[in-house]
Order: sequence, then C-alpha cells, then structure tokens
Amino acid sequence: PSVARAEVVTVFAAASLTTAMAEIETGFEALTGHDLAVSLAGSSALARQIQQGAPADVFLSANPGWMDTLEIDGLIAQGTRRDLLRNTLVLIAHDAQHPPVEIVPDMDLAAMLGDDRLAMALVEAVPAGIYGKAALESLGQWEATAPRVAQSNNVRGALALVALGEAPYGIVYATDAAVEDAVSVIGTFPAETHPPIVYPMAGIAGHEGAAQSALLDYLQGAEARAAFARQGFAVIAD
Amino acid sequence: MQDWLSPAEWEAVRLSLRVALWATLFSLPLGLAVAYALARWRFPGREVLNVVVHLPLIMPPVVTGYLLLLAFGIKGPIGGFLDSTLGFAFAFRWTGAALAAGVMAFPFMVRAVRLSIEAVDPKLEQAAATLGASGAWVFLTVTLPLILPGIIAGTVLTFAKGMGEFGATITFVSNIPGQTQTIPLAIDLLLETPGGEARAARLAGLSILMAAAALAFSEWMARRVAARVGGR
Amino acid sequence: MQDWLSPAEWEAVRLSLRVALWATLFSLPLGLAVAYALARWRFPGREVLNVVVHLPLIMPPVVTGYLLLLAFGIKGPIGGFLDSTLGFAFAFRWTGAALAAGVMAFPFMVRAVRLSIEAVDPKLEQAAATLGASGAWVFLTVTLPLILPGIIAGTVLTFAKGMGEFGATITFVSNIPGQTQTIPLAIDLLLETPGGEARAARLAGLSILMAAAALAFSEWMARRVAARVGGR
Amino acid sequence: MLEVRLSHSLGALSLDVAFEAPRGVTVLFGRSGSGKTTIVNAVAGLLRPESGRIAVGERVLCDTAQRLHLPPHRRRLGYIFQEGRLFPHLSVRQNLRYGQWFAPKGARPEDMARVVEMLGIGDLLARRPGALSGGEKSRVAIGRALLSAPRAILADEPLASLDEARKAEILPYLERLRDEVDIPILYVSHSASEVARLATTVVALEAGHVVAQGRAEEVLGDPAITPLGAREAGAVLAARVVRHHADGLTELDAGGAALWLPRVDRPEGADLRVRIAAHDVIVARGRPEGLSALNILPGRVQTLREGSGPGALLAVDTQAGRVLARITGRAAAALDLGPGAEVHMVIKAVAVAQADIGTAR
Amino acid sequence: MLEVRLSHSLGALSLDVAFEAPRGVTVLFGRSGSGKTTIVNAVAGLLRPESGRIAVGERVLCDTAQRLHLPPHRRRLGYIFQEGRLFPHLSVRQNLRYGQWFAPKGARPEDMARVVEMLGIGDLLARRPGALSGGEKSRVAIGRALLSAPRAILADEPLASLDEARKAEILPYLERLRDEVDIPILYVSHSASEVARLATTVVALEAGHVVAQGRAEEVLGDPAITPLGAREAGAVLAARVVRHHADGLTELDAGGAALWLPRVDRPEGADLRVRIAAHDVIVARGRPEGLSALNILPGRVQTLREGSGPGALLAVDTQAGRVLARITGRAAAALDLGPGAEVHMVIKAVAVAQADIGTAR
Ligand SMILES: Nc1ncnc2c1ncn2[C@@H]1O[C@H](COP(=O)(O)OP(=O)(O)OP(=O)(O)O)[C@@H](O)[C@H]1O
Ligand SMILES: Nc1ncnc2c1ncn2[C@@H]1O[C@H](COP(=O)(O)OP(=O)(O)OP(=O)(O)O)[C@@H](O)[C@H]1O
Ligand SMILES: [Mg+2]
Ligand SMILES: [Mg+2]
Repeated sequence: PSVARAEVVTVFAAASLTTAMAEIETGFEALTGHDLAVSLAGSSALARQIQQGAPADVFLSANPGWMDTLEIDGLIAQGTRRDLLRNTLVLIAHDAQHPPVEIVPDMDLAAMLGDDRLAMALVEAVPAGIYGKAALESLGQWEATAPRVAQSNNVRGALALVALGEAPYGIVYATDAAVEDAVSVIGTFPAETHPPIVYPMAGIAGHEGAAQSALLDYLQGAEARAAFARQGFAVIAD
Repeated sequence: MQDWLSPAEWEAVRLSLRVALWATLFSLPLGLAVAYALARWRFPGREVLNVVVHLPLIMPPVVTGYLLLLAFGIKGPIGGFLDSTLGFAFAFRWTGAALAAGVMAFPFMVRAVRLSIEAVDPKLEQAAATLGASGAWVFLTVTLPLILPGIIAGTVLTFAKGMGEFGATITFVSNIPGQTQTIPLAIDLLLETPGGEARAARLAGLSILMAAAALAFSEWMARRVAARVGGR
Repeated sequence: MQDWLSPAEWEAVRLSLRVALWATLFSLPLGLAVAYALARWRFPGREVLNVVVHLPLIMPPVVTGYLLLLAFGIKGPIGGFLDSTLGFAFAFRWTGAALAAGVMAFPFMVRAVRLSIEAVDPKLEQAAATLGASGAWVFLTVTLPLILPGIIAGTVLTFAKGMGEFGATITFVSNIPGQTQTIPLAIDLLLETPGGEARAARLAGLSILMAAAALAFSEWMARRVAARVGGR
Repeated sequence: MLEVRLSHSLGALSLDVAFEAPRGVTVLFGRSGSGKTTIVNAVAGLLRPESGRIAVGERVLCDTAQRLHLPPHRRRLGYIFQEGRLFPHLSVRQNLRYGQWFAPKGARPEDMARVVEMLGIGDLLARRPGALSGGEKSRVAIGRALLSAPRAILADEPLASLDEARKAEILPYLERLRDEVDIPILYVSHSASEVARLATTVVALEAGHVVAQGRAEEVLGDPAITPLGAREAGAVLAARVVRHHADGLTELDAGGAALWLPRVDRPEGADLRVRIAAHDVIVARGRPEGLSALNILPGRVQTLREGSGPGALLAVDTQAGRVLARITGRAAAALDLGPGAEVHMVIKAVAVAQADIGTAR
Repeated sequence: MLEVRLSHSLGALSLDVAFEAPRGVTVLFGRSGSGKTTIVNAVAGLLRPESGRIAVGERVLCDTAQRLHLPPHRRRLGYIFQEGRLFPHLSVRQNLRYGQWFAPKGARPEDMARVVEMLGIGDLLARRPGALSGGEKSRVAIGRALLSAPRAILADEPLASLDEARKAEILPYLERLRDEVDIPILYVSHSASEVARLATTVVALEAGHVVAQGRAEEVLGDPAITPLGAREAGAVLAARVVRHHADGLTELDAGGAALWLPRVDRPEGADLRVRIAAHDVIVARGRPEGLSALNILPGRVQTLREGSGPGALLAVDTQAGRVLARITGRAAAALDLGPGAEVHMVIKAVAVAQADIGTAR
C-alpha cells in the first residue's frame, strides 16, 4: 500500500447499498491506505448534487436513468461506466405462513388484495417501483391493482409497511426481503417481466486519477463482490 | 389551465388544501389546551409533555412517520382501536396525511399560542373573575381574544406546514394519488424523475401562491385584532 | 459507552450539536432583524419578505434543499462567489448543514420573535425615549429584554430543528460521515439498513435526551425572565 | 356587614388586621405601601391570606381554618381597581356590560343609562379603552364595577385621578348607594373630604396594622386620633334639615342649635351628617358681633391638646355636639382657654363644605 | 421659558391652544378629557401635532411650518407619566438610573440619594416594579424623571395617588426645584392646594381650548375667574419672613401688615407667597376682639360678586394686597357690605394651610 499518496476518495452510493458499502470501506482503506468517504442518499439527490459540483469521485446508482442524465451532461469520466450489480424483484407477504404464489399472467393479485394495499416504492420515480410496475404490466395485473398500490418513497418504506402488517403484500428487492424477518417471500418475478435491474457505477469527470481508478477497481474486485453477494446482490461479471 | 397542470396534479392541490385545513382545525383546540397547560399549570409530567410536543421537531420526519405508523396504523393500538370501534382509519387515507401534518406542525402551534398566553396580563383575568366570570368564561371572554395574535400565528404556521409536510406523510400514509398524494409528495415524485423539474416548479409555484394568500389573510386578521386592542 | 454508539455515530452527535449551535447563532440576529421589520415597519416588499420567510415551511424540504444547492452550491451564484472571494464554502460541509437547518427553522424563529415584539407596549419604549434613549438604545435596553421570551422560544425551536433537520440537509449537502452526517441522517441511514432499527432507536433516544436538556434549560431561562419581569 | 381578619406577609410587609365594615362605607386609609390594596385583594379573593377569615353577612368568603377560599367569581364583589384594568379588546360599552353577563338571574343591577350619565361617559361607549384619557379610564372602571350587581363594593382610590367637578358628581351617587342599597362598601382613599363625606366607619392602617377604627364621627372627632393628619381633624355633627330659605341658605337643627348652610339638596326633615373641620372654626370668649359668619355655637371647653407644633386642638361640647377647633397656642394663652372655659365657636356657613355634608345612614 | 402653540384633532377632541410657560411651574388644569395629557405628549414629542410650534428657550422642539419635529430622545424633557410606565424588567434602582445613562456629559443630575430619601423609596431599590403598590410606583416614576437631568419637567398628575403626608414631603422638593433650578415645569393637576402652592403660571383648559391663563396670583386672585371652582377661590399674597417666635409662630410682613403663621421653614428675610382661601376668611365691620384668630387685616371692599347660589365673593384691598372672602348673601346684606365699605378680614393663622405656603420665585 502506498500510504504516501493517501487521499480522501468520495463515493456517492444509493442508500440501498449501505451495509455492503460499510464492509467495502473497511476493506478498501486497509488495502489502499486511502480514506474512503461514503455518502448515502437517494439516487436522485446524489445525481443532482453531482450536477451541482459535489466532490464525488465515484457514483454508484440504483437507477440507470440518473446515470444516463449525468452521462448526457458529460459528468462521467470516459469509459468508466459499468453495470455493477443486478437484483431481483420479489412479492412479499406479512403472513409468515402464506403459501407461495405462482407469478404468472393468470394470477389474480387484485383478488388477493381485496380492500388491502400493495406496498411498493414510488412507481414513477424509484427504481424498485418502476421495475415493479413494469412487471405487473407485463403480467397484465397493473390495471386491476394500481388503485390499491401504496407507494413509499423508497423500498425500505414499502418493506416497513408489510413488516408492520399495514399492507399484507408488497413488491421489493430480494436483497431487502432477505433481511427482514417479519416478511416472507412468496414469489419471485421472472426476469423477463421487467427490464434488467442493474446498478451502474461510474467515475466522475474531473476526478480522474489513481484514487478513483483504485476505487473502481476495488468495487469490481473479489472482496467487493463477496460483500455485495452477502447482501443478496448478483454481481455482474465483466 | 387544464393542461398547465395534469388532473392528478389538480387533485394533489385539492387534497393539500383539505389536508392543511383539517390539520389546522384539529391541532388548534388541542394546541390551545396544551399551550395553556404548559403556560399556566405546574403538574407532574409537565416537562415530559413539553418534550413530547417538541419531538416531531427533533426527530427526522421519517422517524415521526414511522412512529405514527406504529401507533395509528391499522395494526397499531390506537389506529386499530379507532378502526374497530368507530370504523375510522388514518392509514393510507388523507386523514392520515392531515394527522401527520398536524403532528409535525404541533410544536409551532403550541409555541406560538404559549408565547401569547404568557404575555396576557393575569390582572385582566383577575378583573374578569371579580366581575363574576368563572375560569372557563374568563378564558373565553378575556384570554382567548387577547391571544388571538398567537392563535393566528400558530394557525398560519400549521396551515403552511400542512401544505408542505413531506417526510412523515409519505412514511405514514404512502403516496396514493387522490388519497394521500399532496403537493409536496407530487413534487417529490417529479424531482425523483429525471426531467421533472419544470413541472415540479409549477406545482411549487402554485403551492407558494396559495400559502401567500393564506399569509396575507392572516396578516390582515392580525392587523384587525391589533387595531381592536390598540383602540384605534 | 464506547460500544454503545459507534465512533461514526459519536461523530454524528458531535456534528449535530455543532450544526444546531451555529444554525441558532446565525439565525438569531437575522431573525431578530426580520421579525422587527415585519412587526414594526411598513415598507414596499413587506408582504414578499413575509412569504419568503415562510417558504421553507410551505415547500417540501427536498425543494428547499434543492434551491439551496442551486444557490449555495459551488456552481451556484452565491456559493461560487463566497468560494472565490472568501474561500468559504457551504457545499458538502457542515456549514451547509447548519445553513439548511437555519433556513428551515427560520420561519419559527421569526414568528416567535415577531409575536413578542408585537406584544411589547410601545408606551414603555416612548418612556425610554423621553429619558434620552435613541432608537437603538431603546431597542437594546427596553425592547430586547422584554422580548426575551420570544427569543428563547425561537432559539429553542431553531436548536431543536437543527438537531432534527433531514430533508433539506441531505438534499443540499449529501450524507457525508464526519462532514454532513448529522444524527437524523445517520438515523435515516440506519433505517435504510436492514437490522439497523435498534441502533437508530439508540441514536434517536440520545437526540431526544439532548433536546430535552436544551428544552429544560430554555424553560429555566424563561422562568427567570418571567420572574424578573413579574417582579417576584 | 363585612368582617375581615387577616394575616399575611408580602415581601417586607407583614399584614395583620382585623376589622368590621358594617352597612355603609368603610374607608381604609393609610400611607402608601401600608397594605390597603393587599387587604382589598384578599377580600376580593385575588390573594389567599396565610391565615384569616373573611365574611360578608352570613356568607363566609374565606376561612383558612376551614381551608375555605371561595374563588373570586363566586364572591360577586364589585372591585374598582387602583389601576383600572379595563379589557382592552372590548369597547367601553362591552366593558360596562361585562359584569351583567354573569350576574345571577335575580340580581337587579344599577341602571346603565343612569350610571353612564353620572360618569359622563356617554360619548365614549363605542370607543376602546386604549385611547381613553386617564380620568376617562377610571370612570369606566367605576361604572363597570357598579353595573355588575355586586354584593359589596371594593373601591381602591376610585376618584384619585378625577377633577373636583367630576368628583362632585360621583360622590352623591356613592352616597345614595351607601344609603339606599344595602351593601357594604370598602373604600380606600387618601382624600380627607372623601373620607369625611362618605365614611360610616373608618379604619386607619399603618405598616400593615390597624391603628384606629370605629364610627367615622368618633374617629374623626376624637382629638387624640387625627388619622388624616392634624390638618384634617374635624368633628361630625348630626343634624336635621329644618327649612330651605329663599336666600339660598338651608337651616339645620343640630341638637337644638341652629346651623346655617348653603343650600343642601335634601328634603326638609332629612337627617344629615355635617363635618366641621377643626381649622375652620374660630374661637371667641364673648359672643362676637358684626361678623360675616352665620353660625356661632356657645359651648364649654372639654379638652385642650397642645401638639408639638404651635397648634392646639380644642374639643368643645356644644348643644350641637362636640366640635373641634384648631387654634394656635398663643391664642389659647391669650384667651385663657382651658378645660371648663366658656367659649363661642364661630363657624362660617360656607366653611361647612358641600363635600363634607353627608346624608345620615 | 416654554412656548407652546398647537392645534391637533384627536377623535372628538379638537385641541387648539397657545400658551407660554415661563420659569417656574405652569399648572395645566381642566376637566378629565380636556386635552391635558395630549398637550404634554406633544411637548414631549410623543405626538406630532397637525400644526404648531413648541420651543424651550432658544431651542425649537417642533415647528410644523418648518417641518421640524425633534425626536423625544433629543428633547431631554423629564416626563412623569400619568400611568407610571416603569420598566418592568429593571429594578427600581435601574429605573431611577435609566435617564442618567443617556444624560449628556456636562449635565449635573439631581443627587440620587437625596431624591430617594425624599420619595421614601430607599427600601424598594432592589425590587422590580411589578410588585410595588400604586403609590410606590408613582414615586419611582417621579424619581426617574427627576434624575434624568432634564431641560424641562413634564408632570402629569404626579401626586394623584399619594397620601397627604407623602405629598407634604414631595411638594417642598418640587418648590426647591422650581426656585433653584432654572428649568420650566409643566404640571398637570386637579388639586387646588398643589396649584396654589406650586403654580407660577396657570393655564386653564376646557375641551381643548385655553379659557384662562396668567400669573397664578392674578388668575387665582381674580374673582371673575375661579378656574378650580368657587370653593377653591383664594388670593395669593406676597410676604417676607420677619421673625420666628418661640411659641412656634412665624411673623410675616405683607406690605407692612403683620401676618402670623404656624412656623414656616424658611430663613428670616425670605420671600414667600401665601395663599388665603376665600372660604377661610371671615369678614367683620368693626375690629373684632377676643377671637382665637391672630390675623385681622383692615381693608376696603373693592367688588362684591353675587353668584347664582347663596354665596358671594368679596374682593377686599388691604395693606397686604387683595384678599378674597367667600361669604353668604345674607351676611353681606346684614353687614351692609358693598364697594367702598370698610371691613376687617379675619384670618386664622392655621387657616393659612402649610400646603398653601409657597416660596416666592
Ligand atoms: N387616540 C385617540 N383617539 C381618539 N380620541 C383620543 C385619543 N387619545 C385621546 N383621545 C381623547 O382625547 C381627549 C383628551 O385626552 P387627554 O388624555 O389629553 O385628556 P386629559 O385632559 O389628560 O384627561 P385626564 O385628566 O382624564 O387624564 C379624551 O377625550 C380622549 O378620549
Ligand atoms: N408581590 C409582592 N412582593 C413583595 N412585596 C409586595 C408585593 N406586593 C406588594 N408588596 C408590598 O407590600 C406593601 C403593601 O402594598 P399595597 O399595594 O397593599 O399598598 P397600598 O397600601 O395599597 O399602597 P398605595 O397607597 O401606594 O397603593 C408595599 O410596600 C408593596 O411594595
Ligand atoms: Mg394600593
Ligand atoms: Mg391625562
């Protein structure tokens, strides 16, 4: 480790990566001697801050859309963008004894809901919500269920609603469902029902340098992969 | 105008007004009572009440929303009770949004009213008592008119907060168009969407206009009250 | 204690106190000036100023944060100017968090102080003038001591808000540990983190404890002031 | 009948008083800070005395022994405060009516129009108290208390900021209230003429303690007690209106002796109390002739008290009653005045001031 | 010299006055609501008159023609407000010192200890105004204004809520101020004895207009003007202290005639003004003998004014000056009094009240 060139490296990462980023921070600092600062917030807030000149070296978004925006603005360092992680979408229930449900076009989600609510993240804005809506649409379920959807401003909010039983069902990432004991996964949405759920990563223009490269490399390395995998993410191989 | 805002956005505007109105209507009497108790009475638990009133200010709104969800959700002790006995629910309804707004604005309501109550000269209340007015009448005929400036200030703060509350609302009652999607929630949605800024700005502008109207009205009221008391 | 909260969490506590303190220190004189102008002067633009003061209340915190980012960010007109001339930056620093907290609490500070100013009897100020005190001295020796209850209320509200501000802060200055990660941001993050609830609750409890201490202190101050003025 | 027994300490003042206020006006006086307002506050229920008992007639308002303390609004005492305390948010009319809203159904309050007329506040009814002059405020405060149909009236220097002419309009009204309405009036005043004119009973305070109390005639006519200061000593005589004469004078009968006063506005046969200030009486050995003074009462010196100054206070028993005269020591020596001396008391008709004529209880 | 010319309308009152207040005390009196406080406010700069000019000596405080309106704090007038207006957040001591903080360097303010002693507020210094009694408040307010080293004093009924004994302590101080310190004092009062004792100049107001003004001796001694009401008519005589006698009497010389008064606390040779109330004088045709009254002044009747009532006001020129006497019409007829008649004016020594003795300017 070349401690002589130690720098502060700042990564702006989607809030859903919190736990993994904590592990990565320790590992990266131990390995490189750089100091890693992790700013965790919603992807939209982070993207806007980068547009306004935030001192980010690397951006890890939960949403390709905001990465596209930055790329169009020319804020992304040439050739640094990669799709880093993949996630899956699951249907969860509050009831631990709930039998598995087959997620197919002839399921009747609206009937399952009755007067109750289906918890999702914002279906127009938050990636998990966008993907969930796309999946329900491709399954022909959206029109019937849309009036029963309760949208939270992030996946954790939707998860909390199901965990508390306020909503009997919810659509969240597999990674979130895995760590919440109060919900049970009753079905996984087939990959073809929604666009691929990817977490793109890129270096920020103007911050190119050894430290940025080191971090980008580390994020794609074995230690980081292991950390991400422990949280339930699928790591996209190069 | 019709295409200036989408129907869903108009719905959000209507909803926001309703939420702000009801939040104000309900927190006013309660705020008055709490402010009076804090200003005038010494009772065990006074300090605790004072802290509780300020909690929504100290905690991140998400936490407040989460606690509201725990207490007033269908599965929560209070929400469940209300639902089973009165059939009245907060969860996922505009009523919940109003509750969240009212709770978040409560510290300001209480503070404004309390400041005014503390400024009332007890000698005037004593004078009313010697003229035969019992405690409740003294409050109604002397204290209340004299604290109108504080009540107006508290009301306008609550109304404005009702128009602007976001974090606790979305956590507590989610974002359901036509039910709980108030202007701030709609704006947030637009901001989360790449390219939504212009529409967000329009909504924000409208919200500011309405709040400005409410402010102007409150200033006019306050001036009238001041003129009455000043004797001009 | 050391393992009760992680070092990063202690850092958040320290940072929150610093942010709340500076937010309070800076908004106090400004709030006093604005409140005085609104309460006592009639000038063109008064209504506009009044609306501007209330804006942070009306708009979702995210919007306020975004506007702060636009104005005070490194690329923003004010932020850029300060950066280039004084080398002073708000963006992504604790100073920005303090600014956000101050701005969000500003309506309450102004309202509380204004209510108190409007309750001061101008006859006392006149009496001071006949005794030779010029406008500024009248303010310092008569008005200011008499509005102390309002100032205390405004201060405590601002401090509490400084401890609790979330939406505008995270939007404006992001969530950078040691720099901008105040307690509410840390709590929010813990809530985003699977299994973080217990730690979040601990942080929230600590935050409530500190705010309760500040409240108790303010109550004590207010009682002293009331006792002085009441003559007991 | 108002009975008051109190002890209370307030800052440096330790109050310890007991007195009775029978029907009529009980004037409480004493120097500034002697505790007058504190006593009135305790009677009104605004102050909870450390110990004591207060009763109006049969009704006990406060008895610390029984832990009884009726709240102010159940005492129904019309309190005219020293500092006005008008409600700033109500018009003068609403201030005046305030007490009526809470008066019990059966109560027959004073007539509003009459009180307004007497106080000269007809033009102010629509105004708010904020812009009233000092005297206007105090008049409205008087009206507010009078109109609340009270069981007793507490008046704390109600006339202090009024001009003589206005006082002259209000005093007869208070007298009528004293004489016609059966409610006790506790009245704080510094003014000798108010005391002389209104007081049925006098209670003199000094630093929280009663130093003299009793019927006004006795207290004011006792040369040993000059509670208002020597300058204000004077005797009070009982008299009856005999006839109103064409030249504007009224002839009174005081124990058989004739007294001439400028027209007294009372019917023939009415009983009056006439105060004769000691400094308004001239003493002569022989019966003086050719004087403008109409009233000359022969009598015999009872006591002669020489003060520390050049003055002496002479108490003379006449047919009309005991009359006090303040003279110089030199004159007392020159005229060889001492107990038992036969003298004539010369009293100018006009020296019996209007303000010092009261109707008898 | 304070010059005031004002017109202003305030609600129903339309004020239109012009008067001059020379050195000494100018007493402003008039019924409640006649505009006294309004005038004083305008002089203090708290009210901006619609038109008018106000000047103290050379210094113009306000001149609407020149659009000049000096702010209150640059006028340096010690204003004793009708309602006290003490600062509730400051102790009594700080209230008293408040004016000194802003007094110009050169100003020599009154001695704090002396004022405190005179007002009897030594025990209150550490207290706050909230818990003072009514009279204590007004005393502190007087002290605060006196201690601010003012260029003129405006006093709005400063003694209204004080007892006689306290007044007797404060009045000599105000007299000294009037005589020793060269500042004009504008003094609102309803009290005849204060007027008589302090006034150098008198301005009588009615409904916003001046109805009489002039030197106190002239206005109060003019039988045509009885601004305080007929009962308060009286003449003011100039006199000089001749000797203090062992029996406590002081011999005065009034234009050659001897006047005997209870001890006057002024050195021999000092000039005094003595007010003799018209109702305290008895008129005799022949020289009366054997009377307790020490002062008998021969003179000749100048005018006899019969009023609407039974009284008549007699103006008699004596060696000592013009003396007024109030007698009944019946007595005037019986004694055959008319202009030119030779009479004796009988004045009791003690009837010349302490309160009515002033030191001459
Ligand atoms: N702001 C106002 N608006 C209307 N009328 C007013 C206002 N201020 C004073 N007045 C009226 O002007 C008149 C004169 O008031 P001012 O206070 O000068 O009387 P004053 O002579 O001092 O009487 P007092 O002896 O009772 O104090 C009063 O009738 C009062 O009601
Ligand atoms: N809350 C208090 N704390 C301490 N001292 C007090 C308090 N209230 C009154 N006093 C004192 O008690 C004494 C009696 O007050 P009170 O008001 O009864 O006097 P008062 O006889 O009415 O005098 P005044 O004629 O001046 O109105 C005063 O010296 C006053 O300063
Ligand atoms: Mg008193
Ligand atoms: Mg006045």
